[in-house]
Amino acid sequence: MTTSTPPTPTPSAKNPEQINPPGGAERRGIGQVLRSQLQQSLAFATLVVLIIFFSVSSSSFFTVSNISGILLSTAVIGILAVGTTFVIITGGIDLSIGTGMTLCAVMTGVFITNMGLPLVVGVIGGIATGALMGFINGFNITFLGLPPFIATLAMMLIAQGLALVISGVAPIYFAEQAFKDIALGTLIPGLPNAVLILFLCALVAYVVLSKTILGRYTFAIGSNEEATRLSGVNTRKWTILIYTVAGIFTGIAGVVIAARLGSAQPQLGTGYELQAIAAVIIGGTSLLGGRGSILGTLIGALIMSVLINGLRILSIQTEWQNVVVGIVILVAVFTDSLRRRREA
Amino acid sequence: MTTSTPPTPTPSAKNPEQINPPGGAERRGIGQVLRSQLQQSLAFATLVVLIIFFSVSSSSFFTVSNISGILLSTAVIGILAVGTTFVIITGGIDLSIGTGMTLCAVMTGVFITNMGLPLVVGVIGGIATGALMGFINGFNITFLGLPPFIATLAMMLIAQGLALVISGVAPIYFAEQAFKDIALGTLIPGLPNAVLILFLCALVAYVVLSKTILGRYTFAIGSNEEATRLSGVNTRKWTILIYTVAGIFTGIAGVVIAARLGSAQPQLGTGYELQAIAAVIIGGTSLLGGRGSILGTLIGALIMSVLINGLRILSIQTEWQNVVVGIVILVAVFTDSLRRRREA
Amino acid sequence: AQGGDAGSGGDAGGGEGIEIAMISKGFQHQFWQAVKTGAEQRAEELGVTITFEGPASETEVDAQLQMLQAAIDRSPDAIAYAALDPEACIPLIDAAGAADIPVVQFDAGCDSDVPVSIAKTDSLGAGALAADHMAELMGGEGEVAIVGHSQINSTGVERRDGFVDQMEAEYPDIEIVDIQYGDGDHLKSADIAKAMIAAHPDLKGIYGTNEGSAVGVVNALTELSLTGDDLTVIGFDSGKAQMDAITNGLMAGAITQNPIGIGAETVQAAFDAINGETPEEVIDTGYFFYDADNMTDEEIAAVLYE
Amino acid sequence: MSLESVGTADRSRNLSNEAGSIVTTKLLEVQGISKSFPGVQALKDVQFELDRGEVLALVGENGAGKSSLMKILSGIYTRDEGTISFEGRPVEIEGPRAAQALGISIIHQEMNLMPHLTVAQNIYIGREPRSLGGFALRERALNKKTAELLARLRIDLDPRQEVGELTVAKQQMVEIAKALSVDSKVLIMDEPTSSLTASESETLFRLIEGLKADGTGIIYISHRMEELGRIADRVTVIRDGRYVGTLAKGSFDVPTIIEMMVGRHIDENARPTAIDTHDNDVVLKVEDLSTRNFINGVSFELRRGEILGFAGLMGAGRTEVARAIIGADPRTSGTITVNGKVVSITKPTDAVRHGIGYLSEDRKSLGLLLGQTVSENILLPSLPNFSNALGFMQPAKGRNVAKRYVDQLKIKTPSVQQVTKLLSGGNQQKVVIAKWLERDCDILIFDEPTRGIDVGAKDEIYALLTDLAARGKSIIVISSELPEVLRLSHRIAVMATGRITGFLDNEKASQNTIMELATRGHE
Ligand SMILES: Nc1ncnc2c1ncn2[C@@H]1O[C@H](COP(=O)(O)OP(=O)(O)OP(=O)(O)O)[C@@H](O)[C@H]1O
Ligand SMILES: Nc1ncnc2c1ncn2[C@@H]1O[C@H](COP(=O)(O)OP(=O)(O)OP(=O)(O)O)[C@@H](O)[C@H]1O
Ligand SMILES: [Mg+2]
Ligand SMILES: [Mg+2]
Repeated sequence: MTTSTPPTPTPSAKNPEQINPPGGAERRGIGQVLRSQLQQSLAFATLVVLIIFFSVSSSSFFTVSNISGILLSTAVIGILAVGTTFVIITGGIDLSIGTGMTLCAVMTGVFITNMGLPLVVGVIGGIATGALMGFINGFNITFLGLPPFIATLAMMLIAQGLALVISGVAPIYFAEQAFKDIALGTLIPGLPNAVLILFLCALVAYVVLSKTILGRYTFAIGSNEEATRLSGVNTRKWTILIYTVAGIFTGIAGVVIAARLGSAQPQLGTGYELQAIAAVIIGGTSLLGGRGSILGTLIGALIMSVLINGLRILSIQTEWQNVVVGIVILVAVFTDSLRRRREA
Repeated sequence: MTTSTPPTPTPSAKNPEQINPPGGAERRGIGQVLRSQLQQSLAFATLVVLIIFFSVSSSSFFTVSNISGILLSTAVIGILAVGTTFVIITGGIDLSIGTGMTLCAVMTGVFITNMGLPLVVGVIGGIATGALMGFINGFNITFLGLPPFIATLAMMLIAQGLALVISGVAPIYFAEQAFKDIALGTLIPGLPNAVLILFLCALVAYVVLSKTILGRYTFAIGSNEEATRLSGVNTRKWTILIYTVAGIFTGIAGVVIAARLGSAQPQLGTGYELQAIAAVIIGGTSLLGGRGSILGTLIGALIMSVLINGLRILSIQTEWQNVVVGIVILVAVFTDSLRRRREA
Repeated sequence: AQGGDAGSGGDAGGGEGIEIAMISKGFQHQFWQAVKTGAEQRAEELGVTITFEGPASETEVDAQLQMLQAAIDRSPDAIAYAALDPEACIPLIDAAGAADIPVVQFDAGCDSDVPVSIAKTDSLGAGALAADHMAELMGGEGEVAIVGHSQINSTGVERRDGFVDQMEAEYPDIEIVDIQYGDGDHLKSADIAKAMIAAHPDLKGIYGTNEGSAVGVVNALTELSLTGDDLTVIGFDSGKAQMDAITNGLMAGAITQNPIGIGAETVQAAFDAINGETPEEVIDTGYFFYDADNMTDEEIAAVLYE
Repeated sequence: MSLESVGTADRSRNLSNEAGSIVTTKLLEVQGISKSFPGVQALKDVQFELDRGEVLALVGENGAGKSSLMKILSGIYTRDEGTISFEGRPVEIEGPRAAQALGISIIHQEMNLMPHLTVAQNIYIGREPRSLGGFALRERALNKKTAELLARLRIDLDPRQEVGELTVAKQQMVEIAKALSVDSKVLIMDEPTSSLTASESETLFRLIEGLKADGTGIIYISHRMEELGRIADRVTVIRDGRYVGTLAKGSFDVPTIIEMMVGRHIDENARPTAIDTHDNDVVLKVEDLSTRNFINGVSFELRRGEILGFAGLMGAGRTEVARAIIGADPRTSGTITVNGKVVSITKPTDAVRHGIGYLSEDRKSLGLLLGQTVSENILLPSLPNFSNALGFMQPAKGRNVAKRYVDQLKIKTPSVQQVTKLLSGGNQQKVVIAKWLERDCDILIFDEPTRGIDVGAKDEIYALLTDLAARGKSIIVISSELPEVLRLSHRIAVMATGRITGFLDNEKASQNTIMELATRGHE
C-alpha cells in the first residue's frame, strides 16, 4: 500500500479572517483582543453611527450629564444581559430575569427595611435570592428535564407573584442614603456607582467566560451538550452552576434597581427579560448556543439605551419611538449578519 | 470446532410504545389517531386533573356558562398559539404575534370604521395585514439572515408603534353588530362564534400540518434545515410561507379580538406572545424544532385558561395566581417529560 | 446637574419659544390622552410648545425616570411631572431644581421640595363617590365586586380604597366579595368579570376602576346577555365605549375626573412658574359622577372625552 | 460455508477451558450480553474477550449490533443481561465518566465534537490544564500540550482552529487524537477510518501499533476488510446481534470473514464492466470553477451513462467542488452547462431542478433529518411527487415507495416509521442513498456514498450504481477509498489542493497512478 507524503499545511491564505475562538486569544495583546472582538461585532459600528447621528442632531445629546444618564440607564438591563449571556451561550434562555430581579429587590427590601438587617447582609441576601432562583431554574432544566423556556417562564410567573405577595403589594422604601449610594453615589466623580457595577460585572463575566473552566464548559455545552457529556463532563452540574451564576447577576441587578429607585417596586420587571435578551443577541451572541461575547452584550445594551435616549432627546413621539427602535434593531443585526456572511 | 450458532430472528416481544411520527398516522382510524395523540401529550391528563379539581372545589366552575366563558377566553390566545405552532416547529419563534394582532385589529378598524369599507373587505384587510407582517418576518429571517428572535422582536416593536400611530392612540370602535357577531354571535347555540373560529383554525392547521406538503416541510426544516436545503427544497420560500401562514392566524386573532371588544384597542397585545408560546410548549411542541402538534397546542391553551379561570372562580388573590400558574406549568411539563423519558 | 445654559434658555419671557416637557405616567390609555389633549389646547392658547411622553405601562418606574433624565438634559423651560413613585424621583427632581428648571406636577406628586404645584384629583374621594352611588343603586345591601386596573399604582389603589373604605364605613349591609386586577386590559377584565359573575351568583354590582376595567365588565355583561337590571356596573373615566354603555343602560354610571382640566391647569401652572409667578400649590380639578341623565349637561360634557 | 477450518485456532475457547486452573485475568471479558430496543433485539447473548496489547476487530453487517455493544462498554447504554469483567473483576459501567475512570475510552462512530470549540479545546475537554485551584484555564499550556500531542501522533492540525470549520475527515482525526490523549487501558474505535483516506488510515495504524506495544487493548470496528489483515490480531464476527465466531491471526482471510458476516461470497476485486462512454453526450460540463477559499479553475465533463470517480487526499477539495456545483456554496467563477445549456445554479433547489442531486458526505448534519422517520427522509427530495395539486400528501403511495427501498437496500429497521436517529450508522447511510435514488436525478453526485456501509451492502450499492449508469444516468462518485473508485469509475479525476491534477481511464488507473496525481503539488 502506498503511503503518501503527509499533506503539508497549506498556508491559510484562504482563511482571510480568523473566526475568534472563545478564549483563544491569549497570545495576542489586550489591544488586539479588544480590536478583534470589536470588529467581530459590527454592532459596534452601529453604536458609533448612532452616537454621531444624535450628537449632530441635538446639542443636548453629547453632554457629560446625558452620557452619564445613558450609562446609568444601561446599568440594570446591562447587568441582566451580562448574566443571561452565559445562559444563552449554553443554548438556553432565561425569561425569569425580569421579574426575578424584582423579587431580589423586594427581598433586599425585606431584609433591610422590614427586618432591619445591616446593609451588607441585605445586599447579600438579595443576591442570594437571585442565585437560588438560578439554581432552581438549573435544577428544573437538568434534573426534571424541562425545556429552559418553560422552566424559566414558570419561574418568571412565580417570581412575579412572590414579589407582590412578599412585599404586601406595596413598594418597600429604603431609608438609608448609603443604600441608595450603591447606585447613585459617585466613587468616580461624574460616574454613578451603578455604571461602575455594570462595568465590574462585565469584567468579571468576561474573565469567567474566557479564562475559566466554567466559561469553557458554557461554550462546550452550548456547542454540543451531548458530546460534552460523553466526554465525561458533568453537564448537569455545570448547567446548574451556569444558571446560578446568571441568577447572581439577576440579584445584583435587583439590588442596583432598588438602590436607584430608593425602593423595591414589586410590580416592575416584566419586559426587562426581552430587552436584556435583545441586547445579548444584538451583541452577536447566538440563541442557538456555542457563540457569544460579553463585550458584544455590553455594546448591544448600549445600542438600545443610546437609541432610546436619543429619540427622547429629539422629542420623538413615544408611539414612534418603538417603530424606530424596531427598525434600527433590524438594520444593526442585518449589517452584522452581512459581515458574518462575507467572512464565511 | 464450531463456535457459531446461526442467528434466529427474535420476535420483538417488547415494543411497548411506538414513537408517533408526524403525519404518520393516516392508516389508523381517527379515533386511534386522537387517542394516540392525546396520550402523547400528558398535558391532556393535566387538563383533566385541573377540570376535576376545580369542579370539585366550586360548583360554579362546571356550568355551561362558565365552560363557554373559558372557551371564549381561550379563543384569541388559542388562535395565536395555533399559528405560532408552525413557526416553532420550524425551530423559529415569533414574538410579534401579540402586538401584531393588535395592529391587525387596528387596520380592520381603519378599513371598516374610518374608511367605511364593507365588513368582508375590512376583515380580509385585517387578515392580510397579518399575512404581510408574517411575510416580512419570513423575508427578514431567510433573505437578510436575521435570527427569528431578533427579526420578530423588531416586528413586535414596529407593530406596537404602528398600531398606536395609525389609530391616533385611541380605540377605534365598530358600530355594526354584524362585526361584533364574528366573535359573539352563536351559529351553534351556546357556543360563541369566536370558539368556533378557534376550532376551525385548529382543524385547518391540523390538516395543513399533517396532511400537506407544507406541513412536511415545516417539520423537515425544523428537523434539519441545511439537510432539507441540500435535498433540493427551497427552504427560503417555504420558511417565508410558513411565517406568512402564522401571520394569517395572527390576523384572524386580531379580527376576533376586535370583534369581541367591539373596538380595536391599540395599546393591547404585549405579553400575549409569551402566553401563546407557553401554550404551544406546554402542549409538547419543542422549541428546538421538528416536533409538535396542533392538538397539543390546543390543550396547552386550554390548560392556561382553565387554570386562570378556576383560580378566579375560587377568588384566589391576583398576586397568588401567577405563583400557582407557574407551579402548575412546571408540574404539567415535568410529568410530560417523565413520560417521554420512560418511552425513550 | 449642569447644562442649564444650553439650548433655548435665552429667550424665555413671552409665549414664543417656551418648551414645557411633560412626563406622564403613561400615554396609551385614554385618560392620559385626554390629559395630553387638555395640555395641548392650553399650550396653543399660550403659544408655548409641549412634549408629552410616558412609559408604556404604569409599572415602569425606571423607564419613567429615564424619560425625566432625558428631559432634564434637554433643559426645557419647565418640567411637568406625574410621579409613578413618590420617592424614586427625588434625586432627579432635585437635579432639575438645581438646574433652575421649574417643576410642576400633575396627577401624583414627588416627595421633593422643588415642585411648585400639583394639579390632581382626589382619587380617594372619587372612589368614595362611586361607592355612594353603587350603594344607592343596590338599595344599600348585597354583594359587590371590584375589577381593578392596578393593585399598586396610586390611582388604582386610591380608587379602590376610597370605594372599599366608604362601603365599610357607611354601608354595613354591602359585602365586597371579590377584588381582582386585570391591568386595564379589556379582554382580561372581561374574563375576570365573567368569572366573578359565575362564582358569585348573588352578585349585585361590579365597580371597574378605570376605562379598560369598566369596559371589560360591560363586555362581560354583553357576552352573558345580562343587562343593567341584572347587575349594577359603575365605571371610571370616560371613553366612547363607556359612554355608550351608560346610554344603553348597561352601565349605571361612572366617575370621571377632569383629565382635560388637569392637562390645561398643569400647562398653565408651568407657564406661570416660568414667568416668575407662583401658581396655586394644589389645584383640585374635581371629579363627577355621571349617568344617562346628566351626561349631556354642559359641566359634565366638558370633562368627558370619547 | 465451512466454519470447521476457521474455528481451529479459537483462542477464547482454549483459554476458557484452562480458566479454571490458570489465573489469566483478561483485560476485558464480556459474556452473554443482550440488549433490546423497542422493536429491535440489538444484541443477544454476545461474548468476547480482549487481552492487553492486542487488537480485536469486531465485524458484522450494518445493524449487527457492534456500536450498541461498544456503547454498553462505554457506559452510554445499559445492558439488559450479561456480565462484563474488567481486569478480572465484574464491573458495572454506569456512565461515560465511569468508563473513563476504568480506563475505557471510545471513538464514536458518529462524530461527537463541539463545533464552536477549537481543536485543542475539544481534545482536552474536561481535562484542561488549570491553575488557581482548578478554576482558571491555562490556555497557552493547553495549546502547547495539544501541539505536542498532534506532533507525536503525526496529525497535521492547528490546535487553535475551530473544529466546526474542519472537514469531516479532519474532525475524525480530532476524535482520534482525543481518544489517544488519555492513557486508556481499553480503546474502542468504532469505524475510525470510515472518512479517512489511505494515508491517514496508515497514520492511524502506526499509532495503533504503538499503543499495542504499550499494552493497550484495542477493539477495532470497521467495514474495510482490507484493514483487518493489516492490524487485527483476532476478528470477532457478529451477525443480527448474535455472536458468530472468532478467528485468530493467520487463520482468517477476508473472504472467510465476509462469508461469516454476510453468508455469501463477494468478489472484492471486481472492476466495472468496460462500457465505452467516451462518445456519449456530455450531460454536465463544468468550466473554470473557483471558490473564494480554495477551489481553483476546475473543469471537467461528465457524459451520459458515465461514472466519474473523484479521488484525492483528505482536503483535496472534492467536496467543495461538489458543493459549489450545486450552489450550496458560492462560486467566484465557473460556468455549468447541463445538456448543452448553460444554467444558473445559485442554490441546491436550482441544481435539483436541473436534475443534479448531491448526496453529502456528512450524513448526520447534512444528510438526514435525524428526528424524522425513515420514510420522511426517503421522500424528502421527492415530496412534490407524492402530493396532489392542492399540496395534500398521498401517504400510502409514499409509504409503499419507502418500503420498497427498505427491502431493496436491506435497510434494517422495524418499520418505515422508525425514527432515523435510532438506526445504525450504515443503515442511516442507506436511507440517504435511497432518498436520492427516489429523486431520480439524471446527474448524481455521491460524496462518500458507502461510508460506514458493510461489504455486502456495498457490493449491492455498486451493482445499483453500475446499473443506474447503464440505464443512462451520469454519476460522480467522490470517494476516499481507492478500491471503491477503481471498482466503480469508468474514468477518474484526481484532485490535489483545489485543482484537478489529472484524469485517468479505468484501464490505466491503479492505486499507484492515482496516488501519484493526488500528491502532485504537495512536493
Ligand atoms: N437507541 C436505539 N433505539 C432503537 N434501536 C436502536 C437504538 N440503537 C441501536 N438500535 C438498533 O440496534 C441495531 C444495532 O445497531 P448498531 O448501531 O449497534 O449496529 P452496528 O453494528 O453498529 O451497525 P453499523 O455497521 O451500521 O454501524 C440496529 O438495528 C439499530 O437500529
Ligand atoms: N467550512 C470550511 N471552512 C474552512 N475551510 C474549509 C471548510 N470546508 C472545507 N475547508 C477546507 O477546504 C479544503 C477542501 O475540503 P474538501 O472537504 O472539499 O476536501 P475533500 O477532498 O472532500 O476531502 P475530505 O476527504 O476531507 O472530505 C480543505 O483544505 C478544508 O480544510
Ligand atoms: Mg455502528
Ligand atoms: Mg470530502
